[in-house]
Amino acid sequence: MDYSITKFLWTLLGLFIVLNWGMLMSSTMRRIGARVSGRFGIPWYQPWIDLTKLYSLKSQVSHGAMFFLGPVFRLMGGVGIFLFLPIIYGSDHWSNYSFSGDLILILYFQFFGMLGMALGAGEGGHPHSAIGISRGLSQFTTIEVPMTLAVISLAIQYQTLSISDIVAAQQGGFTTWTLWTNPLATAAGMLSLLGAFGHSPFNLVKAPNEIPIGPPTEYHGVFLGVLRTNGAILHVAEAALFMNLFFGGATNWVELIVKTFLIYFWSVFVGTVFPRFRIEQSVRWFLKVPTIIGIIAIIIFL
Amino acid sequence: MQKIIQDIESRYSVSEKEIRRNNLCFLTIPKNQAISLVTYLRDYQGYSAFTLLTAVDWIEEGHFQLTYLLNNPTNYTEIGVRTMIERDHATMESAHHLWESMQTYQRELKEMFGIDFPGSPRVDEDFILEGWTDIPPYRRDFDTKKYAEETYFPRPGRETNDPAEYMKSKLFPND
Amino acid sequence: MVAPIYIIAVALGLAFLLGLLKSSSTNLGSLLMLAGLAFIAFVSGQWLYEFLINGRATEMIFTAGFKPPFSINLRMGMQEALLTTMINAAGLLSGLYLIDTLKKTGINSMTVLLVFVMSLNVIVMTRDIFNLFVFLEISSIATAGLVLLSSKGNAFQAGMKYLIATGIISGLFLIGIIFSYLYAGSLNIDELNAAHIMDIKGGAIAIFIIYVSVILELKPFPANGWGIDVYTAAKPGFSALISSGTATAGLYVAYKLLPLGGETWLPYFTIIGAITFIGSNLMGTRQQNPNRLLGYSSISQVGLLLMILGLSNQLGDNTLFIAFSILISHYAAKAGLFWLSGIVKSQNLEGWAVLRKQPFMLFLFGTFIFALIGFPPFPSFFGKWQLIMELATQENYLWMTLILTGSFIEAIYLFKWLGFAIKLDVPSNIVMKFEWNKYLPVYLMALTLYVIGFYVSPMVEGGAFINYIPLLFVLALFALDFLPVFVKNTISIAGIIYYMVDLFSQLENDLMRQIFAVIFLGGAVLTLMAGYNKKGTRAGFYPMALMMFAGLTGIIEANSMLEFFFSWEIMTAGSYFLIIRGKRSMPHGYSYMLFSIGGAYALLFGFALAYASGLDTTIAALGHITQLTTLAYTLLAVGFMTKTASLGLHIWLPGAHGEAESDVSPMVSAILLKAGVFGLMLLFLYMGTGTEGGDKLLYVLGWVGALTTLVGNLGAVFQEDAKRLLAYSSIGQLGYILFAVSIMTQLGWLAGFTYTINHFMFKAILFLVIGGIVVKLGTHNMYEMGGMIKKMPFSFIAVLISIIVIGGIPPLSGFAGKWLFYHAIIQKGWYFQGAVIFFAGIIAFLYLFKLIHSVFLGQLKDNHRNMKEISPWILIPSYLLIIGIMIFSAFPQKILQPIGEMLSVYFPESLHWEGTKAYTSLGYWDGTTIMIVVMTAFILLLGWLVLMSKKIKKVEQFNIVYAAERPFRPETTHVSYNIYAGYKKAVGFLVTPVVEIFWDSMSALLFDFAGWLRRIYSGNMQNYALHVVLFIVVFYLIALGGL
Amino acid sequence: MEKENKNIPLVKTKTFINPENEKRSVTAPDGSIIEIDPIKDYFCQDRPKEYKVRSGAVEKFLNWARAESLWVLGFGTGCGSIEIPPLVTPRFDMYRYGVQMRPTPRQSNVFIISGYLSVKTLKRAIRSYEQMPSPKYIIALGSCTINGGMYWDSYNTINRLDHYMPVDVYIAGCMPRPEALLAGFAKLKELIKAGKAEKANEYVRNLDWYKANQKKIIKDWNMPDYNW
Repeated sequence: MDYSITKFLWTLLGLFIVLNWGMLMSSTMRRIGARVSGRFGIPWYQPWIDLTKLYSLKSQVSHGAMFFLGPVFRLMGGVGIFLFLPIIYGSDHWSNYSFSGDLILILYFQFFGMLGMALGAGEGGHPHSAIGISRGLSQFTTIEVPMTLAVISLAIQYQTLSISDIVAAQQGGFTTWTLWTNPLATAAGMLSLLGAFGHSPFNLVKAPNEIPIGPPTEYHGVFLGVLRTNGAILHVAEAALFMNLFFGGATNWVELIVKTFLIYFWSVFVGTVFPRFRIEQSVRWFLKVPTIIGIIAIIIFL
Repeated sequence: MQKIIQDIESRYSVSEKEIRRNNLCFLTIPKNQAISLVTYLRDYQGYSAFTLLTAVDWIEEGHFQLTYLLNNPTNYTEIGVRTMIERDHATMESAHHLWESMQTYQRELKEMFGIDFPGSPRVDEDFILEGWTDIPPYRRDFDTKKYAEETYFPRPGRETNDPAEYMKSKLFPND
Repeated sequence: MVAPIYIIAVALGLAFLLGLLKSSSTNLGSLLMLAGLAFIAFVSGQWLYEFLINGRATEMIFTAGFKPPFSINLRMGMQEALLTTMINAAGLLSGLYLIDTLKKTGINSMTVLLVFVMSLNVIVMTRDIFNLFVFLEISSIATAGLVLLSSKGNAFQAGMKYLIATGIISGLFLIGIIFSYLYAGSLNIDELNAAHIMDIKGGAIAIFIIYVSVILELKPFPANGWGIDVYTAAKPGFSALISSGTATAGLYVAYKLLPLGGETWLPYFTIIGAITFIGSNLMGTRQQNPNRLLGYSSISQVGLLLMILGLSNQLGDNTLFIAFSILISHYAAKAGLFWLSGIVKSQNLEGWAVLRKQPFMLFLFGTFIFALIGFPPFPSFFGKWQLIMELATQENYLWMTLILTGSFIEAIYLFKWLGFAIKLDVPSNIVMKFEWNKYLPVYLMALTLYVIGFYVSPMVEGGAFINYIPLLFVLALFALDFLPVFVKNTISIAGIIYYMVDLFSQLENDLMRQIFAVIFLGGAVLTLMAGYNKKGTRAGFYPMALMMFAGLTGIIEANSMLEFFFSWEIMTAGSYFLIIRGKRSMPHGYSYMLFSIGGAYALLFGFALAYASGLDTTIAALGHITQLTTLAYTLLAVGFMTKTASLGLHIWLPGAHGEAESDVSPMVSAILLKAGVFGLMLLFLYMGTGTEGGDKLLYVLGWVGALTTLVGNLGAVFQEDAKRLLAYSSIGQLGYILFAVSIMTQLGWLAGFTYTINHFMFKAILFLVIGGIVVKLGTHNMYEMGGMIKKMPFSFIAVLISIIVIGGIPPLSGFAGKWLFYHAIIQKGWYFQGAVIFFAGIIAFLYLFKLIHSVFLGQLKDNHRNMKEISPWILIPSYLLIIGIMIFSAFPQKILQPIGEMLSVYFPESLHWEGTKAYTSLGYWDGTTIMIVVMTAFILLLGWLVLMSKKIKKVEQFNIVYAAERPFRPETTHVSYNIYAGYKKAVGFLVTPVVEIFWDSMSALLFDFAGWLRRIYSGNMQNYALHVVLFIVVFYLIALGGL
Repeated sequence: MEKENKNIPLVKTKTFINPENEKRSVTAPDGSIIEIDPIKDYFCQDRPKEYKVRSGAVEKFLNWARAESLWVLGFGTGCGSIEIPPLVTPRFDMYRYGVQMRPTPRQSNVFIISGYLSVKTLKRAIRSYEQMPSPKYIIALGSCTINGGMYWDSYNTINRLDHYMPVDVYIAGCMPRPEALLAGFAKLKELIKAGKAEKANEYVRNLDWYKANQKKIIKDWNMPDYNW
């Protein structure tokens, strides 16, 4: 079979695995959260049911073309990050389309989905959407500051921006991981991850009991289904990105599952402990501690 | 308290006074003096907190009784200023210039009793009832049961008992 | 040949004859006077012609047949012929101009005028110092007489003051003459000059007295109150003559007497000239009365000329050229302005808005102002250029600085005035009526400026190569200004396309210039296309737009620094007029002009240093600056950065771009700013890396670029005005470019080029589309817009694509810039600047979302419900540019690879291509593959959603969940105003307008200082006399006390 | 009692249209006048259509999914709304049953009318109900929704909810405890799985009757007939 077609099919399979793992991971995390507050929580298969239900609703309203396209952009954002990420190190099948760009491509592809979501929700015309997006964007600008610093620090450390090369440099056990060799960059990156995953204390944007419920106020049914699909993929893809950058990558699916789970768990763990920040608080917070850590992470290489 | 009441009596024609406790009393004065008294109490006697304004429909006597309840936050006393107004074309001087919250009470009275307060801001707007077309519902000549039966599709077969009798028969069936 | 003596004879004869006439026969008298003035003008003109064409030798004329020292002798040489021609021409035109006034005031005044002109002639021609004295006396008495003719209330006073002051000065002069006669035994100037009086004991006193009186005649600052009063009080017609004639003659007197004291006295002329130049200009900033303002300006110009005379030993052979070119500009412009002032008849500057009723007169007004400041193509431009170049070769940096500072201060008030005339409401109480005898002189003076400018230019080194063809095209468009927009637009576009084709054949091997040629001229064509949707004639737009584009083309074509600077100034002038066309643009056009002039002077200084380093006039001279290298590069960079609006110099931009017309904004933003980029690139290429000062400068500029980006982008976030938002965004984007080129590696420059190309495309689209929408919706405020996606889908798509490019989101070309940036920064090691840059880059999303949301999404407003798509003439160029973006995005290597190869000549190669894939030492990127992957995936996902979707009910804008309520009004439902309140709370302190506060306080300081200085002019004669005495004493103490 | 005093001025004599709903004319930027009828121009005027009720294995599976994923609109109407919050506590933990709260009608399927409905609230309840995507269900909580309960003779609360909105499950009691609510959810699940919970269609079918009832008591009807 033609290489491009086999590649496509492998990628599709990878996407399928990632989607399901993402949903399982999210239900598990919600169960963990429920246990913390003394409940049973949702059944582990609840995300699949919810998704099925959302895709099977029988009426649907639309506010216009961009409202319709918004979820597609959003899903493309998540899928795109997956596509450009070498998800399993050393595997040709699971390196996806990472040959078309390096780390910078992934960092900037995050915006693709955000922009689409912002525009789609904006066309919904609901004031809460616009407020939610403005908060989300405000927060995101500062989330990216420690991330950028961490990436620069990594680039100095490894003299490369290719994710595969960064992972390759970390092969050989725990002591070669970035976590060990460059703990400050890891710290900055992991703090930035808290914001990127949008759990408490940085979930002002989408928390149901803030302006309900932020950007996706008007989204329902199939649209919401697409957004949830994206959420599952995006969480795994982002966790995999952090795994590749800081935790030695994964050479097989089991390793990927364990590592992404732990990375995701980190944000849930913080989220169950800390209360929510207001937007200016989170903006200030990201510009303080994580940024300073990031700066030091660069200074030590100077 | 006594001193204040005496002082008021010397200045206004108090037709009736009712001292409930040593820190609460009600004075009834003519309609044209009521706002003046309220202002006096606010500005000279320290009754700076406005608690409420309410009305009672004395349908038999043909008038509404308005009560302005004022509180003195320094010596914790309260004075209710009562005044009787005509039930037909009931109007009363507005006191929204004394306390802003007065507007809301006056709006409510307008809606529920039909007492007009000319000049009070937004007094004609809907307050609680949206789109009420009948006579004001707190007037005692408004038959709420009849209205409800006409309007709200009562479910047939509903039994109604006098609560006291019913409780008695349930709890002490042998008596 | 008519002998010059006839000038005196005829004038005196006629003056007597006029005296004999009856006082009622004013018609005959005026005819006679004009005939006399025409005759003497003819005589001097004839001599000038002889000298110029036939190269005739200088002629000495001896009266009464004796040789000096026994007789008065006159000299008629090239200089005298020229000056007398100028004086007589001004006299004739003034006579013509004043003919009605003179008829009213009677025969006597005609006599006085004749005598006045004649006396100035003699002052120029005479070689006898006593004779000079006599005619100085005559001229000042005549001046007083002329002033007294004015019916203004303060004229009498002013005339008397003038008479008394000049009387004192003449007395002094006489004493000086007596002294010098004592020492030299001759009254002949040539013999005096040869007598070396300085060497004789006490001779210094004689020279001092003569010089002080000559200088006082020229009204030095601050001892010049009487002169100012005369300018204010006299009829504008006389003021013109006084300003152009007396000053010319007086300066020539100083020039004649220069050898008397020798070189030791020159510095005093320079110092006094400099003080006068700067002081008077400072005073000018506070003037409200046009005549008084012109008076200060005249005096300051005389000060400048005095400086030039004082510097004559350093300027060498060029002195006369420099002095003449500045003098003639001053002469023509000042005469023209005074005459205009007589036509406008307004006692305050604001009244000059009446000129807009007669656009041609406004054009002439602009001509005079630009000539005074020294813009090309006027002679003063070349004079100033030569002056600065010569001073730089002599390492006379102090005088250079002072001259440029003074010129800048002059620009402050002159451009304020011009702005008033262009933008203020036309006053209804002022009427301008056409009188040919008043208008003709003005026309002639303006014509003089252009003609002399053209003829003067080849005299400057490198000036002969200046390409006047684009300017002729501009002139042709001026002539065709009455045509409708459609025709003019077509002509302009055709002209530009023709020129572009022509230009490309010249630029075959120069990719950098080719790219900028495409941006400048291709951009010109695209933005001009948007002009097709305008109606009417759009008076004045096309010449100015074309002038700007001519300047831009000139910059690309320029081989020498002079050509470059010439084009740079032409571009500035054109863009100034474009910018000031906007409705509320007056203050913004003004600040744009001031920053531009400041920047231009910085450039001039830098060029001068480059020239002085190797006496090389080509641009390549920038490559080997040896004099004050760091300063030179800094100044040049600052000069270019005023155009790129970098931090500190950016405050003009938001207003200027935000308030400009809808198709002017893209011209000045997408295209004009690139001129600064081109300049910077040129500079850095010649500068190269490795020089110590240069590297420091680059480092600083890197930080400036990074901070500019941050401030620009943050500023944009908090804007409510759509066009200002875009303007701030431009500041930010130009910051990126500055940063990128400061990196000075191949990657950095590639990023710079990518940003330049991208910014050109997306900012042109955004300004075109948003400008069109702003016009259509009748508001700049974004919160008054909303929901336009339903009404203007094509605009939305255009803006959306631009936004994706600005944000640097893959797969569009903006990402190429980001990718190159990251790699360049990490390779260079500028990590923290890089972090700032990327932080700023993400902030861009805030304003981009605000822009697109507030305008296109959200709630459609009541009054926009019937809105239609914007004009196709705006959309067509936008979509052409979108095609460009798409091609650049899909095939980046097609463009970036050649640029990289071009840059590899200058920098070590750090990027290589394998097919469509780019590699650096750090990573890789394949734009084409990304495009394919993203497009495929997007289409598949869209298919997935369509597949899963049920029948969709399309709903209206208020069908939203609203906490069980319903929205009441679109205005209250549309979230846009202060949308980033939380962000402002957290980081808003970063956008405190520090820079604005700095410049505001600077200008306040300047104005306060000028206001304080103004108090010395009390109008009181005693004070003025005291000034004179003090001036003499101080001068004495400095000149002789220290001897 | 008769209305004795006919000359008492009624408080409301105007028609009940808020200023925002009145027709207005605005000037467009090009100077033309635009007439705006807010209700017509800003709201979708179309009537809803019935969706097709399918049958078969796939639909059975989907019905099961719908039943196991009940998203409840967070809208408390009366005193019964206090019974809902305990459901998320460890004691009752409704998440176990696939029941979750959603903050917006667009994302909800289940509307709990938790107690008495005043006329004013009814209006909002109707709006929210109509904005929910189909299939959608109503649980009526407490006797107030059944026959008016203790407010049966009030001048301002409705007696029978089913005259205004289609009810799937009634939960009797004053007030029913959270356990009763859970039982109600279980009943609703049964109905959905059996394919009997298509009351949304019923509402559409009898829209005119429902609207007539609603409009009878909501006198200031300041919204379109159907809120999309």
